Amino acid sequence: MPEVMSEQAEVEAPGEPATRPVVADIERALEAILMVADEPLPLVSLATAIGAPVPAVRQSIERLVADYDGEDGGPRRGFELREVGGGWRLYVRPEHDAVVADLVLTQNPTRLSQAALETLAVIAYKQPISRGSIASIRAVNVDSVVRTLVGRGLITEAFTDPETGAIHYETTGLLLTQLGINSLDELPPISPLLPDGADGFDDLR
Amino acid sequence: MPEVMSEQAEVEAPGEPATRPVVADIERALEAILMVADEPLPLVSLATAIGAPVPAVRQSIERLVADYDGEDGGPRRGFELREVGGGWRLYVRPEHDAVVADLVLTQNPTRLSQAALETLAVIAYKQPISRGSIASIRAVNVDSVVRTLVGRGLITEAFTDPETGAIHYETTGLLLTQLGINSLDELPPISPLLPDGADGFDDLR
Amino acid sequence: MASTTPGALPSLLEAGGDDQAPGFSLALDNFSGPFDLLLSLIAKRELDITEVSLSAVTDEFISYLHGLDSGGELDRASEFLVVAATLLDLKVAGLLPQGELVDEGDVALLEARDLLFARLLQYRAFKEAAAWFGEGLERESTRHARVVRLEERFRERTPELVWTLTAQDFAALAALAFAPREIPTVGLDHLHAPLVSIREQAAQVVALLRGGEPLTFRQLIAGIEQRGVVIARFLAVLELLRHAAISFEQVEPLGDLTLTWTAPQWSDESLATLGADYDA
Repeated sequence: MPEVMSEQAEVEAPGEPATRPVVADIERALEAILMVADEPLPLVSLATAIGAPVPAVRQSIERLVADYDGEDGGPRRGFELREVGGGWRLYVRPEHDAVVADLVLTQNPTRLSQAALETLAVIAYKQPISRGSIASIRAVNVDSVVRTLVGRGLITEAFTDPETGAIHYETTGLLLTQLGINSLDELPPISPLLPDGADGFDDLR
Repeated sequence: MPEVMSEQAEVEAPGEPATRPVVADIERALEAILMVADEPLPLVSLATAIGAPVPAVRQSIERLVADYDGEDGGPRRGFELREVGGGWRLYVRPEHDAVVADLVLTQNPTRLSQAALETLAVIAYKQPISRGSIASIRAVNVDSVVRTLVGRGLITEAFTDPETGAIHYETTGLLLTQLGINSLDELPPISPLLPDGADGFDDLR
Repeated sequence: MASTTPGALPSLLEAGGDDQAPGFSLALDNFSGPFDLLLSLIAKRELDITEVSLSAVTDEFISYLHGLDSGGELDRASEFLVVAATLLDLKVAGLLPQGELVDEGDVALLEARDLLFARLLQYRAFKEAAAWFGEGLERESTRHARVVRLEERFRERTPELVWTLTAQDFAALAALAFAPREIPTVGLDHLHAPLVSIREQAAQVVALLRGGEPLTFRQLIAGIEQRGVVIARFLAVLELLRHAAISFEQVEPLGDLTLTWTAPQWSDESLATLGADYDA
């Protein structure tokens, strides 16, 4: 759909299949879908749902973000479109969080303990990793902490080592969402903090 | 939002406390609230939530309706603000129903996943039960599965613990119908795993 | 091997424990301040580990423990144990003689010490990262995403559920869901490295060498990954040497050790007393 790029995209070129959505339609259809989505929707899912090519959907998403941010001459909306946990989702803009919190009954889960946070960090940077390996880095037993993290949906069982039977854990999309980041690439770099990279530490076991 | 300032006069009388939100602020706060509102919200609730007088809120709602309908020079949004049953809520605009219905269809397969079935079984045998308790028995995060089961009408919210705020779930008549039984008493016993286990499992947390 | 040049240390380490509530702090002869700072200084080698009196640290820690009453503080207390154990290891390595790198042993020692420094750094790194995770989770917990019940008209259009389970199937599913997936145990592996018996390892060495071709030590430990087993096997070789059951040959310094079975007579009783010195 090359016309998508131009301003005239809303006018369909002759011969174009009538069913193919035009730019403005894509944005409006995205708005409709985002209204009912209850989890972050990846570009591909959005594109599939609307029946539009991914690049066009990406462009439309960008325009919507700018639109809601008030960069198109309209108002800066009370909501915003964010890319979090690998997908796009509508959020209340932070300055209105307080007003909304009073109204919406949200159950904030209890805060994670320091031990749980540190274990989470180890898993995030060294996944997939077994409980034994976590324990040897943390130098404490991590069984109950790992169970807590699994129960919170922040980590999940990735696979079981066929030889040792050790379950290896990895982080979930929910963790990304709850951290407000889009992918593991957005974790702060930690390798400079680990002098010899990850390999050397395995020897410590 | 300088252009809005001039219209401020419509609401704010001279000498009004400066803390009272101005028109544009009311609209943005309303957008924020409507973004997360599950049920249609009456004007009075909206006014209470943002601490603005009802007439001002009514006016702002009207402007938002016009805004989303594209009557302010902006696009006609994929969603609309409608008054239903005495309250206001954001809905998908009907012309996008088809796209949204497709998405809903793909997100709701005709069969429940194994995870959903097991969670349903846990709820059936231990109801009323909170999501936290389900999660600790299943050792996974069950938020989205519980949402699916509620959406399917197989479980429903029984009550909210006044102390913890935790919602407790119970199964519905639909589950009994699906299982071909008349009451929960007819669920086959799953002893000896369960009888004295009820307490034991809680300890696993 | 891990090298911890001070210049490579990230500024994060210098933050010490500022971000945390005041925790365990120390007043030693040559150091006074929060425990975290002590760690940073040692990690940066601005304070010689050998000059820190661990017994004084421990005394202060114990009196600190007496004043604790909340879970959060206990969290920090258990953390201290982890670091203290590492410090102790470090100190042991630090006290051992340094100087010219004469033999493999010294090199190994230095490497071990670097590994311990690395471990301390790694510990600090994950601690810093944990703070980042904590902040992120905290920040995001106040955010509100749109999660609303599906509109009635869409709910009506969700496809009819295909239900094939009988009540019996359902009960079986429940039993499956309730069955503990693993027997909860408190692992103790982290407290002690698994015990390796020198005697058992000697038996292996005897079995490999007795009446066979000479083997190099490298061959004796082929395929063994656990460091403890390698060490135990080496000690077993030393013991067997002491009992004159084997002889060894090393053609060049740092070259392969070739071991030959020499004992004219050998009984399993000899094996039974072997390594007794190492029994605790």
